[in-house]
Amino acid sequence: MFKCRMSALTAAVSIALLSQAAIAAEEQFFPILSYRIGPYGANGQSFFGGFVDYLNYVNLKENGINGVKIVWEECETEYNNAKGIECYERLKDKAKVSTGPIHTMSTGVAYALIDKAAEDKIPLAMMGYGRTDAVDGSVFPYAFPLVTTYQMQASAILRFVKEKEKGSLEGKKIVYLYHDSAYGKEPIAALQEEAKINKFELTLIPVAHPGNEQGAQWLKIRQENPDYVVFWGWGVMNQTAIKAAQKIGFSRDKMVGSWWAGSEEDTVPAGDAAKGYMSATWNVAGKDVPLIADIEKVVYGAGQGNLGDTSKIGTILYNRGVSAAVLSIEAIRKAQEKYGKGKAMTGEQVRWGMENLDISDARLKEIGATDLLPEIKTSCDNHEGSGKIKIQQWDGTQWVVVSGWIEGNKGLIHPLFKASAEQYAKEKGMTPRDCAKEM
Amino acid sequence: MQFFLEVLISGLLSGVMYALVALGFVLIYKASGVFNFAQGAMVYLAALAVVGCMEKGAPLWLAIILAFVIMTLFGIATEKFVLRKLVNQPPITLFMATIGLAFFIEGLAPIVFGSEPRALDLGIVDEPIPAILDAWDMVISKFDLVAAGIAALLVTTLALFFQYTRIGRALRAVADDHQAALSIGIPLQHIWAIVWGIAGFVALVAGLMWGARNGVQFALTFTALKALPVLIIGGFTSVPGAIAGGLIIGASEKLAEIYLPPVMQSMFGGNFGGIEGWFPYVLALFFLLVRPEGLFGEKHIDRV
Amino acid sequence: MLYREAGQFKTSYAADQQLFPIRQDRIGILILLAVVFLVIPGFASDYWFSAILIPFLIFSLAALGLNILTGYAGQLSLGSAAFMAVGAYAAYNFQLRIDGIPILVSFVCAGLTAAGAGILFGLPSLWIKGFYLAVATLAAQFFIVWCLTKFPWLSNYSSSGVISTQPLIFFGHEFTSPQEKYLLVLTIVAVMALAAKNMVRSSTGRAWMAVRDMDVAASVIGIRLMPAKLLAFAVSAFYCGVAGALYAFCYLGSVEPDGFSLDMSFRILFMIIIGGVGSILGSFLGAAFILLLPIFLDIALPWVASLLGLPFSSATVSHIQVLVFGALIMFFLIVEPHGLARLWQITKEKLRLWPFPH
Amino acid sequence: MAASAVAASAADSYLIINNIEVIYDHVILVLKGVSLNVPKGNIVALLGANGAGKTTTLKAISNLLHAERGDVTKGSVEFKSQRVDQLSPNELVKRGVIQVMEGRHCFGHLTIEENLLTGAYTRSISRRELKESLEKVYHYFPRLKTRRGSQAGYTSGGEQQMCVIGRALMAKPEMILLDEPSMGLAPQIVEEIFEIVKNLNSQENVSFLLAEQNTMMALRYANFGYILENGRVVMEGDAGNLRTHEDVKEFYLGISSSGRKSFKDIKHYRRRKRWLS
Repeated sequence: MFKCRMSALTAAVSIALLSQAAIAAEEQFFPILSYRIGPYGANGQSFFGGFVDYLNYVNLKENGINGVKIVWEECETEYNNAKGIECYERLKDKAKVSTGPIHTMSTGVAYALIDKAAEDKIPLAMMGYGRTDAVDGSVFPYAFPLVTTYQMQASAILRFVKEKEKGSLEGKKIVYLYHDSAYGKEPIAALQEEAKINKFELTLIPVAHPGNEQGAQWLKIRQENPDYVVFWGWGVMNQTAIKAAQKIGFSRDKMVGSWWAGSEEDTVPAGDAAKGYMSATWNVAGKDVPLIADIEKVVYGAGQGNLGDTSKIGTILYNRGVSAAVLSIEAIRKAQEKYGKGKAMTGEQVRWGMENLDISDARLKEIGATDLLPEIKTSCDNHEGSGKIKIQQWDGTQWVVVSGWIEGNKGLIHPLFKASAEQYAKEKGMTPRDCAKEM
Repeated sequence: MQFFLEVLISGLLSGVMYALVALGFVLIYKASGVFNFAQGAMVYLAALAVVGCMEKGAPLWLAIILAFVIMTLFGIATEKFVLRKLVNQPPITLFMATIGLAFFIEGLAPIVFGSEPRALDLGIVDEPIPAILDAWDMVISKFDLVAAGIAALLVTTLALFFQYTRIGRALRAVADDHQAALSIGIPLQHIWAIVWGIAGFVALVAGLMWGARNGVQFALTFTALKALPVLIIGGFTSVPGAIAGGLIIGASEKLAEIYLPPVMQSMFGGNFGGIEGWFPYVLALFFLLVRPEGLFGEKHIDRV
Repeated sequence: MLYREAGQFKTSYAADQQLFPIRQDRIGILILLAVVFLVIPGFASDYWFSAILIPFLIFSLAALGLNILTGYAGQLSLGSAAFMAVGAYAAYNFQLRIDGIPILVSFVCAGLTAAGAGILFGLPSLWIKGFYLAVATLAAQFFIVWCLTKFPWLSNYSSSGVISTQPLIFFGHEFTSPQEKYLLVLTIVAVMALAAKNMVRSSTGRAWMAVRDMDVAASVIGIRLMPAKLLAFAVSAFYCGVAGALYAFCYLGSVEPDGFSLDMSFRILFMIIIGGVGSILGSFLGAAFILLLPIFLDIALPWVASLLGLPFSSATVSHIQVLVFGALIMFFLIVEPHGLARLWQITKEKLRLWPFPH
Repeated sequence: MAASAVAASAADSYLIINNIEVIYDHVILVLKGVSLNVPKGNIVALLGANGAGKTTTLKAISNLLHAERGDVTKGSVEFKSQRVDQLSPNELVKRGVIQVMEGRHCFGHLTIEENLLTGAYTRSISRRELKESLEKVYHYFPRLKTRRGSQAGYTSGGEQQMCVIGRALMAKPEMILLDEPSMGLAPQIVEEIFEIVKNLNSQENVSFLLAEQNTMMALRYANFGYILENGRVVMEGDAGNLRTHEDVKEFYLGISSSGRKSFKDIKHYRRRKRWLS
């Protein structure tokens, strides 16, 4: 009976809370599955801080999207798949009325949501994480691995390294050091293909979760003595790797990390050891981006900032959060162009917007977001939209961009996605859309 | 062979780091029979307290003293508000309470000191010592040697303290039998406050070392996971055992990570790296086969 | 006087041996079953089904499994999540590789596979006990998850190691709606809970309890320790395995090995300790408490913060949640170290006397 | 004359337990008003069957009840004319009252000598004094000296019993609450232990409150005895008197002058006794 009382109590409270915040007709709702605690909490705080700040910014600056106010509700997922589902289910009912795309910043949660979200017609954005073969929109209409996937990123990193080596990787040794999980394993196939084409020697070294001890791996690297280490880490694994590289005397400017291994959260704790370390990114850091400076002025000026610690404004992950929000808002704008300006958009409509994004440099400049994102053009058979990255380097105090936009080898990578998506469709017994008929 | 030695030495040195965390477990278990799962969280709290105080402008030495005070107060508060109320409960209940305590710390510490990952600079660079590098082409880090020295000092002091002092004996007596200790006039509360204070100090040392090594952040709580197999091998109640266990785990885990995957690969195909997560536990199991109470642990005395 | 046993005489041995010997208990159970099978499906929303009720039932089942091992047989284990993982991946593979195998058969086979793993990792219990054993079961936790990551065959060579479960088809009917899934899970859990209740009062159950209370003494009175302990591990892992299969098929839909983390094992352990070690009912109460408390805090805290006008950032609110969660666990342990089930027992004692206390 | 009267009254007001009531867990009433008096330098025996409340009485005096969720709800305990019922065990030991618990609670993983040393915890004394105290204990318990280096958990029951008494001696007590020293020991060992108790009493002037089931043995060594029944004192008197008292012989010693009585009579008798008290 106690159980009943407990659940009755929770029910009463949740009903009270839910009904209290019922959404008015012309408000654009954003379900936000964020995480701010746990091992990756610091990363989540920056990212979702930026995300929410931009939504607020649009409200304050332009009074919403063409007059449609943005409202949102957050739910803490703790980077935990089961909690992510609970959060999704909790926010789902509201999201059925109108919704922005869901960003989870967690591959695990994204995976768990792919089928559900498609069923509920809620678009799922996976910017730089998640299920990469969802690039094939014919099989995954509601999932968008926007900007760049791991495979494209890995390929682009190799292209950068190749340029540095004066155009050839032949005979070089490259070690791929990765977090032994879905995240770290995804790019392996792409790397192996690249190794065949570019004739370099690839060594794979996995690191067990959480990766706070990498002595053995780095001794192995010392023994191999590679020309480069391509590095796919997350959380504490990043600092540890940088420190461990220092410990064996491996030069940090021969290390290139993925974009989840290239934020202030990764380099600052490593101290001086991080100097010279490079990583991929699709967004620049700093407040030089006009939009970021303006957000600080407008949102924090109005005392509505989401971050407790304002020093995070302008960090890589904060700016990435802003860029995720920019994409989401742009998708809604696009959708409004088709389905009616000044109206709240449903998930279905936003999905169309996301599939037909066309953000040029000119548009980015207009928003003040130059270099916050590469140009993006999505379509039914390309949910990625860009495939470009920049390389940045840590100078001891901040990230400095050291390259232009580099695109991965699309011709090599995208067929891999296609094949994988087809297999998925077969397993699930579904018929893909015909992309030729879309638009 | 030379590479083997290098791996072995590096393993032994990282084993010392595990031992530092394991030591905190041993202390509390020895004196109160509580398997304190919050030790990892305490390491996190201690390291956070240091960097938190430094951010407020305190120099390193002052920050360390302040952190020590904080840890001691925290230990006393834990005793007063939690453990005292759970006297005579079964060990599993106490264990559970310490997991609750771990959550509590993980929530509280970032609120007070901030959750940003930060660097902790103790002024010892974690770089290979050039002389050794030149002479034998081996990388041995100065930082690791310092850590080893500190650990050795700490363990010796603690072992002597437990064996030969009045308080040390009382601590062991309390661990054996709360009631009897009470009956001969040992004030449990003081004893436990002392133990938690010492455990807090050990957590502080571990927090400083680990924090300087990997940065100060939430993941410091994971250090506990590395300490558990150390405990099994060394025995839950032995201070020197913690060091011995740490060395064994550290060395064997590194050697296994280097030499085992190629063997497995030739057997099954595929890449089998990343075995560090489970290898220490399986190794610990094999040790238990031979000695069910760890290498140095006290025998469980069973009289029916 | 509502809960009065007086006047209920047992006239046959069979009557004395019933699962619920007291009439009020029987009525209570029937009402409860009626409510959960008939009333709730009519009222609950999708959110309640798929985010609360289904995970609640699944975790209750896992907690039940652990409670059999820890509460009845006295063997502490921190590997429950790993056995769930075995169940989940086994069920997936049975479905994948054996054409036309009914889903329930897959679940049973998944449970049996997990039971096998349970026996394997239960072997150390023959020579170690207490916290040593607990830490040893961590070997199961890490090793199993690692195996699932490392052998791509198990996840049908998916590049990420994540598996997506097959549709739930049973006698040609596909369970798709949360409501149907709820009823499926509920049926399985109810049957297994009754089976557990029956088992723990059988001679096996008595042997387990003897082992728990003092294994040396138990062996002296002729209980064979090895079969008793290993059986406890097997049964416990079976329950966890089925729970894992349900977790994958009826709850998440896609799982990765890392999802079955140590953290999850701890949560299951929490459930039985908060709920009541050595109590079937306690497993359910504990699961409800541990699952609902964070959700409740998640909803209530931001609300309280905004109501009081506290200037907390979202991060701080999230941290406070963890803090309160930890504090409440300690609080509950202090107030009632024997768990919620004991509270319920005390209530029953009072009801027995009510309204005339002595 | 006057001097001896003062001495007598001082002896009278040595350890006085005044009508105490003890409740466990806020529900179970275990002691229902027990009053005792231990004069200085005496051995007083507390007798009674299992569950009569002997141990609870001792724990109520030594304040070890709290750890078992028990509470003294009524009455007072005075030692040397001062209330001691609210003191912590630590304070009480410092004042000279120490309990030796039933069931030989040795610190199993400590050596015999370490066990003894912990006994001196409450006394801040020099190494030399500690050594002297140790020698004194070894003087009374020569067996302990031969086993000084062994882990207490592996010594025999008798040695463990000696160890805990010796450990209590290390605190330099004036008053020892000795709970069931004969439990589970061979008669010969019991005899040996009681002899030592007697010696301690006469040579070290330590008073004893002795809870025992072994009535015969206890009464042989004690000066005075109380008999507890169901949380109440049902009989008291000189050890010699009690030993020869018909009822005691009947019910506690199993010796009867008029043949074996039926169980029904005993029940009746006990009920009457309880009612009367």
